[in-house]
Amino acid sequence: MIPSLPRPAIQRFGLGTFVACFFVFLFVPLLVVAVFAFNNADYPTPPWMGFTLDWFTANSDARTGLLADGELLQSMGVSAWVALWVTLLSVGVGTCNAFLLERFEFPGKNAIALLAMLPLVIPGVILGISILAFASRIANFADETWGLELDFLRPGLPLVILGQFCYIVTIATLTISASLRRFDRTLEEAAYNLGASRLAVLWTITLPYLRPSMIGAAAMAFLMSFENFNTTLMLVGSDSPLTVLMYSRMREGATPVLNAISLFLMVASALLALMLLWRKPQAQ
Amino acid sequence: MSDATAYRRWMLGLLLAPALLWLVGLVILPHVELLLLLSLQARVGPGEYAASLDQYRTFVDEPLYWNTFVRTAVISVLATGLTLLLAFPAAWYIAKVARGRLKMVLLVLCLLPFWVSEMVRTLGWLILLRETGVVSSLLQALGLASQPVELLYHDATILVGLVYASLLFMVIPLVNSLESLDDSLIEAAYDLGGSTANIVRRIVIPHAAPGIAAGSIVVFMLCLGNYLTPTLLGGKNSLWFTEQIYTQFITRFNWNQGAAFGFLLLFLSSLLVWAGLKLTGQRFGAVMKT
Amino acid sequence: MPTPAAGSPATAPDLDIRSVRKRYGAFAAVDDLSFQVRRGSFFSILGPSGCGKTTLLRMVAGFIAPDDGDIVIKGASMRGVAPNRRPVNMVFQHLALFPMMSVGENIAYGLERRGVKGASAKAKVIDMLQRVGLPGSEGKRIDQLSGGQKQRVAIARSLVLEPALLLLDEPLGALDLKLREHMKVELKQLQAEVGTTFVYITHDQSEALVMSDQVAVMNHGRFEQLGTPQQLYYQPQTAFVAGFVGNNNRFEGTIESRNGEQVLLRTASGLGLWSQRVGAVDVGQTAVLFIRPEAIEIGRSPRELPAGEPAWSASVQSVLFDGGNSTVLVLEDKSQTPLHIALPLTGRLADLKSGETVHFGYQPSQAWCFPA
Amino acid sequence: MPTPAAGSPATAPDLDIRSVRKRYGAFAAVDDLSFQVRRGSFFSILGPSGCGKTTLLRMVAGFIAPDDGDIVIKGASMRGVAPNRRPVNMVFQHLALFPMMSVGENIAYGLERRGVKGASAKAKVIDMLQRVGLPGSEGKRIDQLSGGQKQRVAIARSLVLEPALLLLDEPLGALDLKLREHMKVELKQLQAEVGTTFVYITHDQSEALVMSDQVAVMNHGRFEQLGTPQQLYYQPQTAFVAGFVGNNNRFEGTIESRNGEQVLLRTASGLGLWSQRVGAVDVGQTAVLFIRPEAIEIGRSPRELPAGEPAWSASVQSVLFDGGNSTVLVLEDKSQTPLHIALPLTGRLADLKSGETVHFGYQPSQAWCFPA
Amino acid sequence: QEKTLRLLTWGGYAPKDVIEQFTKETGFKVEVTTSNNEEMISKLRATAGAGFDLAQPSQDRIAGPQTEFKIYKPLDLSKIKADLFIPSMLDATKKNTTVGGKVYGLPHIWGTDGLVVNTKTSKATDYADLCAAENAGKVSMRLKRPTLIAMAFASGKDPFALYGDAKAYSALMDDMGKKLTECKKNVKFYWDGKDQLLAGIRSGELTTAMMWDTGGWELNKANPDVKFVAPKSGALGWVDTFAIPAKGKNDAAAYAWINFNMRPEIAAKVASSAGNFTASKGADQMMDPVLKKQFADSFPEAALKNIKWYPAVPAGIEDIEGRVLDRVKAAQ
Ligand SMILES: Nc1ncnc2c1ncn2[C@@H]1O[C@H](COP(=O)(O)OP(=O)(O)OP(=O)(O)O)[C@@H](O)[C@H]1O
Ligand SMILES: Nc1ncnc2c1ncn2[C@@H]1O[C@H](COP(=O)(O)OP(=O)(O)OP(=O)(O)O)[C@@H](O)[C@H]1O
Ligand SMILES: [Mg+2]
Ligand SMILES: [Mg+2]
Repeated sequence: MIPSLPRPAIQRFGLGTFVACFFVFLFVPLLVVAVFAFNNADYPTPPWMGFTLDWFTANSDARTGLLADGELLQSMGVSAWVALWVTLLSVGVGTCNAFLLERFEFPGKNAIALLAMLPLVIPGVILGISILAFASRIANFADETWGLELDFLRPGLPLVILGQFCYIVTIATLTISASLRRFDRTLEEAAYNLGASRLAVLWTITLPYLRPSMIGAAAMAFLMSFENFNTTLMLVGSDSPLTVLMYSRMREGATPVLNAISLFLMVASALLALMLLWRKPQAQ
Repeated sequence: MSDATAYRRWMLGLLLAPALLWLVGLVILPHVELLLLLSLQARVGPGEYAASLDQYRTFVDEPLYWNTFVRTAVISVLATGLTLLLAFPAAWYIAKVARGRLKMVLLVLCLLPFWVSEMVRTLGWLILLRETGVVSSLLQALGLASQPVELLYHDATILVGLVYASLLFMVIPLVNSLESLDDSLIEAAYDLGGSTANIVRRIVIPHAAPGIAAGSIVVFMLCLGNYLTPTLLGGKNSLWFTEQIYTQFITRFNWNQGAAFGFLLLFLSSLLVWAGLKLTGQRFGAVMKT
Repeated sequence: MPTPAAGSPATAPDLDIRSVRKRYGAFAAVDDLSFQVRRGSFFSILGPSGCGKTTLLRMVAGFIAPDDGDIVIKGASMRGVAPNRRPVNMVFQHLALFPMMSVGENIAYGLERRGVKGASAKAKVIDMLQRVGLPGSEGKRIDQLSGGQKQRVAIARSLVLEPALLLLDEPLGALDLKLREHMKVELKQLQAEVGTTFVYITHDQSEALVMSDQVAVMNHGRFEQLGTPQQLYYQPQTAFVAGFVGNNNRFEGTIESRNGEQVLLRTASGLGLWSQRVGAVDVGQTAVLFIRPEAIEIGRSPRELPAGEPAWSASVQSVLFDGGNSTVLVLEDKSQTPLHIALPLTGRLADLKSGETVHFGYQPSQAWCFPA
Repeated sequence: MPTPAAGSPATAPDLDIRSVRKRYGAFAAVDDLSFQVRRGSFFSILGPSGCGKTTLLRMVAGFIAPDDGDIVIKGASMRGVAPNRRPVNMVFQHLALFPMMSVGENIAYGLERRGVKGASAKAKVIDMLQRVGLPGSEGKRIDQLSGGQKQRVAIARSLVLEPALLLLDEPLGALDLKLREHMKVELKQLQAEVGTTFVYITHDQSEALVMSDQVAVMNHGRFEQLGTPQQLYYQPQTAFVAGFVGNNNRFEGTIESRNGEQVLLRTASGLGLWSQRVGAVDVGQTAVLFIRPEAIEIGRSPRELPAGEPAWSASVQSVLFDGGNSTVLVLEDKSQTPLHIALPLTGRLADLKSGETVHFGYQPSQAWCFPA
Repeated sequence: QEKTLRLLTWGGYAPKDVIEQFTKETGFKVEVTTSNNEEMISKLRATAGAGFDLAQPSQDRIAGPQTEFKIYKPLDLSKIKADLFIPSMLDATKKNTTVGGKVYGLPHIWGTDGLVVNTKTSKATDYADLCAAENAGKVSMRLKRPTLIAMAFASGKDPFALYGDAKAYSALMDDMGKKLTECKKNVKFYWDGKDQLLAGIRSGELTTAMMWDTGGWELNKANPDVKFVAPKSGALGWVDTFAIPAKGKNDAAAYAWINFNMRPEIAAKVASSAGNFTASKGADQMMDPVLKKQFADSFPEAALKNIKWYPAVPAGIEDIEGRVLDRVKAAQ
């Protein structure tokens, strides 16, 4: 139980052990992936053939390491680019939605609130197909009736961004709404009373208050976009994001460079998180 | 006054626009077209379709699809329960026992695995669990097994994979709802003679119920909609409903059937969630607000 | 400090409420109220929870539009004027300090909105902090302040804008007892110094009495009485005011006889009490009678009481010792009616014990009788 | 109600704290405390925030293990006894009622844990609710109760287990003023009725004085004084107690002369005041002197003061009118020292105005001087 | 004025140096989207043939989808340098991809499906051996239509001959389904991604699998014991094609790419990148000698003759197969 209650040693030890096992469970698969990034073999699986850094640095005909694998690096860039847009859109629209759902009463509000949850329960593949089919229908319609070529509605990054945005914005909405609900509205009234215009109130009081949750939602959105596969697969054009590239590589026979890039992402994100973490307590 | 009302109207319009664009343009129209219209048609000839209920009839008539759906739902429910069992103590530790920086570190640790794609995480499990894999070798080395053990391609493996992929989505809402539980409630219950088990049952679980429900819904939906984990870890007997949908859409080019399955999945899973909420006496609105 | 509105004579009221009314459905939260607040005065509105105080104050601040009537501040009607354009500022019940800003930024917030920036804003902030007794705290974060300090920052944040009116909505409600006692005195001094008109709402009679020049006692959306603290305390006009302001013994009964402006009330338990009548109370009517604990003289023997007053004997039920505020609960011997009686400040009767017999009496002119 | 522990004589204390000590790092939260609480008494621990009250109480309840010393309840040492096995129950500061259960379930919770179920548990719950004045509320939800009702449910939940000791951690802290006044009296009556030993902690001196049989004043982890409310109020033993219990005027200065047990203190501003000395105070030492506002006599002319006492003249700075608790702040004419003086209960001087000249005096036996 | 060619193709079919050379020669940039047959068709179907300028589905998967979804446009054969193709292959592909008298596909890369066998631990020579008791638990196959067809050939039937007769075909497939269901206990897993299978064979967990030739040869490089075996009842031959999507916008670039790709030296490069053979005439002289040797090992003269080329899949066939496959999967 909680630390203030005296608990038998077994219980304390038991919980500690469980939590330790929990994190082992969480990290063992990743650890294995990371270890095989250094395997001196052409495939990312056992047996262990000895240590090598080839999968990071090599640039020969036989082996292409992470640093020399232009396609891989580019796809990482594509993923980041997509994730950036999805994040911006999701947080922006999510914030609007939060205000809409928390601050306004209008007919049909409940229906909208319920509909907003829907994308969470639609399997990603279906989401991808239906958006692709719908976008194509519009694009073909525009093409046939006005001779207008709406390129962004064809398989490609804009469509990937829209598809991911479609369900990630739900999560952003939930996160930001929760924080807005806890917001003490008298702060706004106080600012208004001190002579601030409505815009100034929003800009100087409400948004700064929401900032932590918006950052949280952004991190979540970025992460979910970065790792999305199901929806993306149906919508990609020629620029493939990392997950799609990895999928096709695995289908054709993967090399440990995939492990290498996974390790790289893990380490980079861990460092980023730790940096944020260590800065925060000092700021307070 | 009328100024303020006009201003609110204007704001409402401004905020409603992106929401409606999103909901109508990306959620309602595409899915109405795909799930409803398509699923109510059947192919009558090359490129020709007519209204029909055949797709749904197929689902009812063919036990295979039924079985697949039931199996998917059962395993998803199991995975959800298992995830809850695993995540609860961990969330408890993070919310109530760990303090200060340790707490933040543990939370971040929970998040880290999700930076690598699901495929890579599954690859990790494949390396670990295959017949010639790490765990099998370890078991042999320890003398616990006399010959290689195949740990992959069982339903249990699917469960492990699903639970693994879902943990984060359970831990976060649980931590949130446990954190809001006042320690003094637990102390008071203890002071009144409550045992640990009783306090968990009477105080902690009722308090965390909305969080538990929220986490369970999300995890259940994620499991139900998962595609990679069951297909890669599941082996020859694995049947997964999303796989069926994928197959209908992609390899059979039978969009009508796929759409019907998609709609059924959506409908039946919503029904299950609704039933679950009813059974535990929760309300969807309250749950989504945690 | 207040900037006089053009054209209004110096004697004009700062705030003039004219037949203001606000309904929520059929329920009248504020019911046809009219009153004026003199320039530079400390005006309190005292009333129980839910009587409409906050609603009234928020109408003055502009957050709620009245259904009817007009609010005139410094001679200018506020109809259709947005809250951020009114020459009033408000101190909120839970202060509503901006947690994401430092103390200095909080205070400078309103100035910046007016376009006062840089050095001149800074000078004003520093000066204001000096005046509320927090020099040098402009860099502190809000959560580094104690309750009383937060209080002062909230007031400083409003005062720095030199409003015509400062509205305060139970600003001491969240503080603990000792601090509240202290802040009461401090607030009053601050108001005297800056000279700004304060409109203060509270449900704590002690706050209202100690600080105010004028107090309005509010109930069910209307004012029961408006006057100086002394008037409310010594000349309550309604039973509600008598019961709400200060401690009181309350007796119900029927008027038995009348002698000029004094009436004799007989309680159901048989106790007969003389008092001043207020309003149309007459023989045969039911009425309520109030005597303050400290208006009752008490002694161990009848001789300790002033001669010529009626006197009763009673037995001590319990002594509620609280230093200078100690009271004793007695049961009048014949009727077994319970009464609270204040013990003398000198500590003379501090050693009373349960069961002891005491004698008490009071001057009928210090008791009031109202129609029931 | 308490179930007497086997073999302990009826006169044994219910709670016996023996040299208990608790440190957090180098900081002693509770520092070598020993005291006893008599069976059936209402014992309060009064002290400022952070003095270690909660730590002490939680050691008694068993949530914190003392570093040193022993806690004996009803003759049995509590060393190594888990909180859920101790014959004590606690009422938490924020009550800690279980929001997921009804009022009845809250009260029955402890009974069920003891195996008392069904009809007999129900009967006890109904009886207990009756006793705390909430008959028929067992079906209500917690959030349907008012603050005072919650209070009573929290106490009922503990009392129904008939503990040897009931521990209360500032249970009135969260209530508003009027309700607090009311609950104070009610709690005292309840304790007298049920006869359970109460150990009550608070930082509000008025609560401690009104309710308790015995009060311990705590500071920095130690008891400054332990005694009846009257003893604390009229015979403080330390400067801290004098300043903390009741209102007081405080003066610092040097002892100029001594006459038996009385000493003359001269403040820096030049005011000379005679008082009773407490502890080792002597000529030439610096000291602090306390006089209660109500121990000072005040009048418009020197003749209104009792003869034979030293008297001073002063000008009125401000009148803090608060009905029966009104005080006046005056500046002594020669030294300009500020003093608070209570106004007579009779309302005699209620019409004092700022700037008026008044005269005051006091009996040196009612003032105390402590070493600085 | 269009400057880019949007190519929807298989992994390995458009190596970087080939694209660079093409851009240098023609000025067209190339955007590559890699995919497989099924996803290609699904995507083109969703966009009604828009979004890409050139696609490369297998020859048997053109006629059916085309009649059904109209996702390709007819080829203008006058823009093709026909003499760059192996004539027999060109003719066969043309015949297979003709719908309504118009040709929709041209051959590009071809290969076969057969058996990959670890000759140390397995003696499999035909599809039927996948279900032999001695290989129990060490066998893998795809749960896709080629497996059904292979089993049919192994049991001496010619499924392709029954393409026109839905009823008979359906009966045959039901039989094959039963066979596969019985065989299920032998199977370790039904493979889906190539990686999965390669790992299984490499680790020795699998001894025999049904797979296409490139995988076998790739494994052979690392472990000479592992060989690609053309089954006795005949390897299944597939041909990947060039087809132009119905709403392709840059036909000029598409034809340029086709003609460029069929040049022997280019075709050889692509073929070795893909690990397969090409329909370009004369390219085989320039092929990687290792691959050539492996090919010769796997395909003696008789085996080469015995390759069963997939004919165009008529609509409706896949529904029949799908139902059977579902049942196999569901069987316990
Ligand atoms: N928006 C509203 N809709 C309906 N009734 C309301 C609304 N706001 C306030 N009321 C009602 O109007 C009455 C007056 O409310 P108000 O907040 O002014 O009381 P108050 O005197 O400030 O009380 P407190 O001392 O508790 O703050 C209350 O009975 C309240 O229930
Ligand atoms: N776990 C702890 N670690 C370190 N110091 C602590 C801990 N708990 C309490 N303290 C310190 O011990 C002292 C006594 O704390 P305690 O809670 O007993 O005070 P208190 O008298 O109950 O105050 P309050 O009236 O504010 O409740 C405080 O100064 C506090 O800072
Ligand atoms: Mg209010
Ligand atoms: Mg405390």
